[in-house]
Amino acid sequence: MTPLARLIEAALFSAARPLTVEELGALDPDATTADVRVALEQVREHYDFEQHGIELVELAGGHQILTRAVHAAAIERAQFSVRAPKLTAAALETLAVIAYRQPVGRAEIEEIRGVSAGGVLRSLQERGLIEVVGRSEALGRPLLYGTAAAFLELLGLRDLADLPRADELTIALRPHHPEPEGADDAAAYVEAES
Amino acid sequence: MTPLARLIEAALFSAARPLTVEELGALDPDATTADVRVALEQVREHYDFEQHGIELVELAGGHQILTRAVHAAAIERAQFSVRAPKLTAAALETLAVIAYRQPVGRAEIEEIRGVSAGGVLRSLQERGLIEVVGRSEALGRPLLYGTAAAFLELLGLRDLADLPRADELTIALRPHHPEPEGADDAAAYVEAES
Amino acid sequence: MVVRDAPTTTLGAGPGFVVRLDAFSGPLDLLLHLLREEQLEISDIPIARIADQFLQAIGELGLNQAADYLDMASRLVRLKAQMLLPRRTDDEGWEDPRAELVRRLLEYQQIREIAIWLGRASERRAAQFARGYLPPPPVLPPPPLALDLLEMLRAIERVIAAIPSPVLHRVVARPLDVEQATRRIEGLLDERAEIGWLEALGERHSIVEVLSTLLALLELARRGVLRLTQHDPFSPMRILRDTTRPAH
Repeated sequence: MTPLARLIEAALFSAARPLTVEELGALDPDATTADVRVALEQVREHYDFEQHGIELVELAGGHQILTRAVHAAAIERAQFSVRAPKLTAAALETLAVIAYRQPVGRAEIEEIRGVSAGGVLRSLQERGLIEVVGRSEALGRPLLYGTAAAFLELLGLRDLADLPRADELTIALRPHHPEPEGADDAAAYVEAES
Repeated sequence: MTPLARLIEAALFSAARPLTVEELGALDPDATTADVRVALEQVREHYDFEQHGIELVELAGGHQILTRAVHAAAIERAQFSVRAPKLTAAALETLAVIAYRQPVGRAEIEEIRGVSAGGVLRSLQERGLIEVVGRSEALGRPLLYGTAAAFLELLGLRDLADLPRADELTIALRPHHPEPEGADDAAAYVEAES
Repeated sequence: MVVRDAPTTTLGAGPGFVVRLDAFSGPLDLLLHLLREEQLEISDIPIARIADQFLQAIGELGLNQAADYLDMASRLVRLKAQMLLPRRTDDEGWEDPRAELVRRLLEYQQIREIAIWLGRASERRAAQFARGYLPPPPVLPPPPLALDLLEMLRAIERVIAAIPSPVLHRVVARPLDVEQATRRIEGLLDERAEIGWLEALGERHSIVEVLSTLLALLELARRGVLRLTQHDPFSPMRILRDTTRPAH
């Protein structure tokens, strides 16, 4: 490994969170952004080529060293580490609405999910998965929510663009304020309910 | 690396403390103590031979992967582990009063916030967010505070006019009505001026 | 959990019918489940049948305490009535009363699909561990302060709200604002399980405010969102979050 790659490896180890290329650049005043990228690539390739038990992953806008998924079961069995608890359906659905509709207010989330959202919004906020990103101009100036940094970290995504695109979903994403759907189809089913 | 060495590397990486040879044996029921020792040696030699930024050290009766000491200074300088501190709610509210009412005295700040403001004012002053801008003409001639340059810098505002006007906030700001300033402090300063 | 054991039992199967109460994440989820069980198209819901099954299901699932489910139940019953209204077969201006429900179901189904995707992504990520050992942070001079404009603005609003404003007294007779009082009470109950009458009343105690709050409390109590209690006769009223509501 080159000296810069060694330094970057050490820094990624000691931070234990994703570090951006800019942050890593602060390690060496002489290193350009391009130098940092080359060094990161060297570390990544080394881990892969030499078949390390760890790998360099790109997530949440930065780079982080993580253990390979294949070792998770053995590590958990030996009780050295435990997996993060799964998110509840309510939390996942709320995150889904916020991720695709942000900035979005509580009323819209509740309208889409059909249930009140106060508790789940609070706990997502406490876990740093969502944050208040502004206020709506609507009456009462309700708070608007968006996803926060920990959201990408928890899901292992590089950025929001990693989320499935609308056309990749089996049910196509619909416009933000959809027209009442199915009005045209209705005539075909006039007899359905009698 | 051998499969056992990979697994041991992942386990050592994910554990929060040094792991003993016996503990590491729990990772693979088929591995003997001797196998674990051989794998540990392989990991150690690999880190040394390939000039990694990390090393496998033996301490507290166990084994742990640590960053090499030579990188410590650069990593400390980059301050990855420290997040920027945030102001408390009390400090933010005091700052808010000063931003909108400046120049303003301690008594008025305390009247609005309903709590004593001495400590908060001192720490805001130490951080360079507020400064003494004069003295009131009121009895006791109390100090008047205003925001300092660092306040605008931190908020990314060009000047105070960039702060939202009162009527843009949810509740209209009361028109400034100069009350006898420092009435509470008065007793202490009876002799001060005449 | 999104990936969960789908309740496969047929509703109305009689005694011995057991379903986890948390099996459904809301009334739309339950509705989708019923449609799937009956292999029905979302775009053509036989409202009368589904409304009956929904009512039966929330009874059997013990969900009839939950306001969200009752709200949906009343919508379905209303839809059922609308569908029964006579109309001419050549009526071109006729709008299907089910359109809004269909739209919401499709939208919710899509959110469910995304939620499942997110759940899988988080499980993949959870199988990879970050470094467990965190070296003690170095002792260094504190880094520059982080000051956030939004935080600052919220502090400003808190301060302004605390200032007794004479401007408010000039406001001419306002109609009762039960909606705002409802939102305020619900917001308070989201944070704490129990609040006092004075807290529910908010900052300003005008006649209008008192009446609005009182009406909001009675309405919320009727809907089962909260319970009103007094420890002793004439003692201050306590407002309790109805704990029989399901957690979300």
